Amino acid sequence: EPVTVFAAASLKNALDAINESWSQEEGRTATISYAGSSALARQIEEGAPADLFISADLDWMAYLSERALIDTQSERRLLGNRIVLVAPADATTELSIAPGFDLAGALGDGRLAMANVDAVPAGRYGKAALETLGVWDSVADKVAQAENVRAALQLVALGEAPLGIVYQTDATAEPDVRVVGTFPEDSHDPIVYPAALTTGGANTDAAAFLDYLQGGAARAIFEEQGFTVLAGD
Amino acid sequence: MSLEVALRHKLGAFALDIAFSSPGGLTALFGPSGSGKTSVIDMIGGLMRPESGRISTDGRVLVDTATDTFLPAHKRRIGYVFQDARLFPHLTVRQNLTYGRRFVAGAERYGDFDETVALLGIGHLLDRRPAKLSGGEKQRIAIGRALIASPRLILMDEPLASLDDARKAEIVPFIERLRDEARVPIVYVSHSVAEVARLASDIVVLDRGRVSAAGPARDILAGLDLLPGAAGDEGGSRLLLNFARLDAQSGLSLFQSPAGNWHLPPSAHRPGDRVTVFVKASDILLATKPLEGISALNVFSGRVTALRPTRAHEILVDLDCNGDLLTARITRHSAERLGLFEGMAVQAIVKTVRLKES
Amino acid sequence: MSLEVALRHKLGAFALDIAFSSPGGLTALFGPSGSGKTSVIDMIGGLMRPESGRISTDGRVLVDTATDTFLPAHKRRIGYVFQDARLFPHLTVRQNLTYGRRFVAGAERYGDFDETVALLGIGHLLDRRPAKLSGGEKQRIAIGRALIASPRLILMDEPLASLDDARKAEIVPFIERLRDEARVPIVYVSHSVAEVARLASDIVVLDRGRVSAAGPARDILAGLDLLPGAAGDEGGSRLLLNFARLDAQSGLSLFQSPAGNWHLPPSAHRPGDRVTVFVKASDILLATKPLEGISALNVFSGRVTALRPTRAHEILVDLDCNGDLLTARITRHSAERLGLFEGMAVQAIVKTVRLKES
Amino acid sequence: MEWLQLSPDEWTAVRLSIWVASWATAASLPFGILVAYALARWSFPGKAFLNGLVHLPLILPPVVTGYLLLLAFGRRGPLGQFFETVFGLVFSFRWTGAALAGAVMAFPLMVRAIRLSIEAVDPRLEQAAGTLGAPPAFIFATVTLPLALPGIIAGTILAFAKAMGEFGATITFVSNIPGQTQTLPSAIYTFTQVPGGDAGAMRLTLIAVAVAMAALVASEILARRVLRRMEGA
Amino acid sequence: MEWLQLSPDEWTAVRLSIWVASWATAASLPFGILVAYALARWSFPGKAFLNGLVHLPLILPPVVTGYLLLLAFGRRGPLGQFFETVFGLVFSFRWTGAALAGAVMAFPLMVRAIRLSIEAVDPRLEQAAGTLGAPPAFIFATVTLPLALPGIIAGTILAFAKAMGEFGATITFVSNIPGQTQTLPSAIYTFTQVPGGDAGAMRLTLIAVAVAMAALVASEILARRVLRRMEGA
Ligand SMILES: Nc1ncnc2c1ncn2[C@@H]1O[C@H](COP(=O)(O)OP(=O)(O)OP(=O)(O)O)[C@@H](O)[C@H]1O
Ligand SMILES: Nc1ncnc2c1ncn2[C@@H]1O[C@H](COP(=O)(O)OP(=O)(O)OP(=O)(O)O)[C@@H](O)[C@H]1O
Ligand SMILES: [Mg+2]
Ligand SMILES: [Mg+2]
Repeated sequence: EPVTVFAAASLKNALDAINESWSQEEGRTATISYAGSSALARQIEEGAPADLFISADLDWMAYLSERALIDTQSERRLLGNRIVLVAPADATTELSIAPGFDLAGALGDGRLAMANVDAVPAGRYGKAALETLGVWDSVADKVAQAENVRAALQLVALGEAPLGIVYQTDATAEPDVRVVGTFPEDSHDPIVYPAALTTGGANTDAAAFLDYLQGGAARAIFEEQGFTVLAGD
Repeated sequence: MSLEVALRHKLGAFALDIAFSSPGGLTALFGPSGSGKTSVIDMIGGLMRPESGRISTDGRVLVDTATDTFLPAHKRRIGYVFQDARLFPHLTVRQNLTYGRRFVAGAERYGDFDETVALLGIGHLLDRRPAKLSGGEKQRIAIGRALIASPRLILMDEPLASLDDARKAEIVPFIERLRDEARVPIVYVSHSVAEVARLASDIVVLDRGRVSAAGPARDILAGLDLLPGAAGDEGGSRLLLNFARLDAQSGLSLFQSPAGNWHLPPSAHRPGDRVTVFVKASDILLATKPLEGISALNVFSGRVTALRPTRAHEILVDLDCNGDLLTARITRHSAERLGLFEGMAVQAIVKTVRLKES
Repeated sequence: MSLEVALRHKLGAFALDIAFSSPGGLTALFGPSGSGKTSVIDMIGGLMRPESGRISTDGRVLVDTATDTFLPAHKRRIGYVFQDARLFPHLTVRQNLTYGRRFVAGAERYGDFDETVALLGIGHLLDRRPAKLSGGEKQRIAIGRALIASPRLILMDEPLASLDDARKAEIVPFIERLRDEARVPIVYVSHSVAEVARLASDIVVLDRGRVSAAGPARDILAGLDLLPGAAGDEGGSRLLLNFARLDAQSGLSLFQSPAGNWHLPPSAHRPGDRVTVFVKASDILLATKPLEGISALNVFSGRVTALRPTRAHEILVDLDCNGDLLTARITRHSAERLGLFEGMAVQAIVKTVRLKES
Repeated sequence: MEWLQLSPDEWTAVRLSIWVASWATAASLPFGILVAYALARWSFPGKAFLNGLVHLPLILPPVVTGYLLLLAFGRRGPLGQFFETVFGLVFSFRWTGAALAGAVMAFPLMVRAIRLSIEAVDPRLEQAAGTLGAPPAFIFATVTLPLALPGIIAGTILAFAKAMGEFGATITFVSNIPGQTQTLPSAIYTFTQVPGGDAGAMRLTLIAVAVAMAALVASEILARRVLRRMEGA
Repeated sequence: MEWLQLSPDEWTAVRLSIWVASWATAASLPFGILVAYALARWSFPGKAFLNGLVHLPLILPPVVTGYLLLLAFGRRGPLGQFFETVFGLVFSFRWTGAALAGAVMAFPLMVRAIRLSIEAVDPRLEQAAGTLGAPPAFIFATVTLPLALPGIIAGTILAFAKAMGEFGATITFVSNIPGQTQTLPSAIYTFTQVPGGDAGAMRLTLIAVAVAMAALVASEILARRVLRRMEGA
């Protein structure tokens, strides 16, 4: 019986690689269902056969924990990430991120591509950071909110938007964009990918997989993808 | 085998108010375009629901708005030959023909497939689909489809209008056989007096949604003036003849009736067979004295029983030829010239080539 | 005003191979169901493209497969009355009628709207839509629609088949006027010999996709045997008469021809007007000596020019009545009884009520 | 062409998609025909409501449809429980659920096409069949249905194509579990969510397009053959 | 009923959705009719290809369609540049882009419905019009089009409903800018992505449903009136 993992879609590359090495080392496998954190959380609420949930933000994990659908004992902060300001690779924009920096001026009549600032974690973190830096009000009207952070990245990569706010993990892997600057970690809530066993899950291998995720082999893969590994032995 | 119809219905500005009954046989619905013929048989067939009225055959109620009875079309066992053929375009001719057959218990079947196909001359079309058939071919298949379903009541809406004379001449006897042998009542819409005269046992004349005359064909056809417009040209009398023999020398069929001896085109009969002939009023020539050296073979002595003026220049002359009643149509001028009066003895002369059995 | 047609085309198992030319006037296409009549006029009308062949009117080439010429239907200025009416269901009757009018320059219009509507008796239908009209009403509108478009060539596919006799009697003279006055060539498909006899200036007889006879109506109608099947019953001769006067006393129209004096039903003419009458062969009674005291008013002396046996029991007798050529159909038995021979003097007798002008 | 080669998981997704879309189409066809017939030929109270209901999946964002399906047909949903106890049929997180989602999303398209072609069947032919003694159900099967066949084929294939492409409702309802509910579009989605996934997304998209196109071409040929048969010979 | 009250932003989204869907439908209708006619009545090389192309948006995941639109009609896309320089028409991040996305997504539905009803028009009536001297374009306008009207109405409203509900391609192509490209489905989507957003999503969903239903009912009434007119009196 493979372990069923519900994981945020942005973890696909890393988790697929880890899953492969886990099955090579231990002969056990995980079946991983990737989707948006919100969809996954709701599905677990409706009795989905998930053994392990890895969310892209803390809110949906909290949503499940309030409903006693996850084993709070097993919950841990697995990964961290950073948000960065990106521009198309061929752009010459130079901008240093600091309180009150002239983001609006750098945009001109262009758009700032972000993930949905109310709903999608990357968007929420970005909005919080800009608010902390005191520039949100000046650019609020110029934000193009994409469905998710990948779509925001795409807008910059195609040159539709001169600037965008995305995860570091996405930015470093995309040759068509250039990182203009990284937002200070204290300008927004910490970016955390929590993981936890579900209360409904019966597969005993799930805990083993969760442990494996925190092991050295997994760490190497996560870091290769640009994540900060928060939990570990 | 009777049919009782009483209907009232409004169609836009057109009001239908019809009542007639038929003792069976073939009832012709006759009347000008737009007089309501199709509407009436649609109601008999169950395709339209009259606003009020009652239709029954042999006591079986098909519709009665008073008791809110309405037998749906598929339970009526009618065979409807539509004015437009309405063949099923996705079925082959054969499938069209046999469509209704499966709903009839074997014992009640009378419309034989092979015979009907042969008669209608559609054997070579059986595997085709209707779309590209000619107008007359379609209509023949529509007739076949209705008959092969072995209905208990047949409705025909101008079934022969799109057929050529030769084909008509072949099909008419078939309809007659149906009327006489299968004992299925037939309601037959037609514009053609010749057809009606030949086929109808009863006639209902419609005019603007009302019955303007109804009764046995004999009476209606004799009362020529009842027929609207130019149809009057086609009126005449129907007589019953006894077959005597096929004359070897002349090649003609000899018949007898009270009026005398009749010569008709050759036909296969056994002595004693009775046939009807329809004698058109306009085909009868009158003479006040015996004639000699004329080509016409049928000459009967009779007595004038009535002189009925009809259109401005014409007159109908009713004759009693030893019990056979004939009506002739001649000009008033001739009547005056010959000095015709009621009771006068005259000769009625008809050419053999103008006579046909029916 | 001529029409030249030469066509070869295969339709499934049916092969069409037709050639005829018409000098204008009304050319009747006559033949049994499925003989290819509709296919031919579809090709003249531009609805079908022949595999090979050529069609031209007055030198204007409509189709010529040799030069790959194909004039599309809408450039042919044809008025096509279809076998099925094909009215536009979404347009009112009025809109249907005037549909083609806008494509005709004012100067070329001849089909007057009001006159056509009145003649066809469809004035009360103008604001309705076709779906619920009766079969005959639809057909009348289809005729009107084609005529009001003032075409330069009219194609009619059994236009009168669904009309009652009275209505036919009204429309036929209209078609005659069209033929004679508007000088529009008409190709007319019909099963009815009576119609063809009355209307056609030329006749093309089709049989299984081939022309079995073609020529001036007079010749074809006289050569009765050429007509297939029962159609032969309807054959006869056409004569040209001069109007003399309306006889006050008898109320009849008097005409003259070389044969003598003719009595016909009353009609409005001026002295000297020439009309044609069609005398059916089966309507002529022959006598070997002068007769007295008969109702028939038309008696002509003539001479037998030929005796032509036709079906088993009948014979055609060609007569020359002082230059007027008549053909009578009588039984062989009668011919023998009367001892008819070529050159013999006889009397030809016709009832007034059987005659009609055309 | 090496990049066109599929991994075993992707093959599974392709097979599953075709399987799911075929079931979605086949199982909803009888209902589609029934509803289309009712809308085309009957008048009854609530007809407008039924018509609206049928079109609902077209109007709602797929995510909402998926969520409503999750609520109704989930393990705890009233309809889900009904089907489980009565027919032993479980939708949640099974391929059956993916088929249900596809069927629901494709239903409006199917019904529209069939309805239009039933409306085009001349009722006088049905009358003619009635006079020949055929009861209504027989008329429906032998006259109405065959004459509406071109539209039924069109509607069915349209529905198949839609079910093949359906994603939003499916992933929301039954998640994205490889081998069970991961259809082609879900797999494509997953690829778009990670850096470097474009080639994979492209590959799967081409396959999806090829399958749906094959179905479309087949339907065209079929419909033309049916029409030609009716036109004669 | 207080929870039904809309915020000004939401009102804007409602108005914008209707506006965008109306334009999407109206502007694509002529093309829809043309393509439907070509598919129904002509045979030409590449017909199968055209048919496939039209159906593509139905088959592709909407996100892919949106991405392709972005590539083609974006600021740097070849078609985007063409329209900008020739017609001064900009799609990217404008409501015009949302309308374009809606139109493209709805196009297959529109074409299908119209095509079916054009195929149902008896060509012999068009022939009859030809014999009366009417040139092909006139025949099309006065015979084919009016007789296909019920299907055209159905197709148009179906397209409108689809355009109202379109989300994936729209947000990918033109993002989610309140007041400019934030349509009702985008707003609903936003609500579904945050814990506790259900009430908001429900409210907007009801409105979307109400608008689309109104359009559907109107189309039914219209189509029935057209049909009744043809049946006579
Ligand atoms: N596409 C086709 N394939 C095969 N046969 C065809 C096709 N079209 C017509 N036919 C046949 O060609 C013959 C001639 O048809 P057409 O309609 O011209 O006859 P018609 O003389 O007008 O007959 P009617 O008087 O019955 O209308 C018919 O036997 C018909 O079945
Ligand atoms: N739904 C309707 N609304 C208004 N008038 C109608 C309707 N249906 C039929 N009519 C009219 O009723 C009359 C009778 O029609 P019907 O079809 O019964 O005539 P018919 O005697 O069969 O004529 P035909 O010999 O021309 O076929 C016609 O004038 C027709 O226009
Ligand atoms: Mg009628
Ligand atoms: Mg014909």
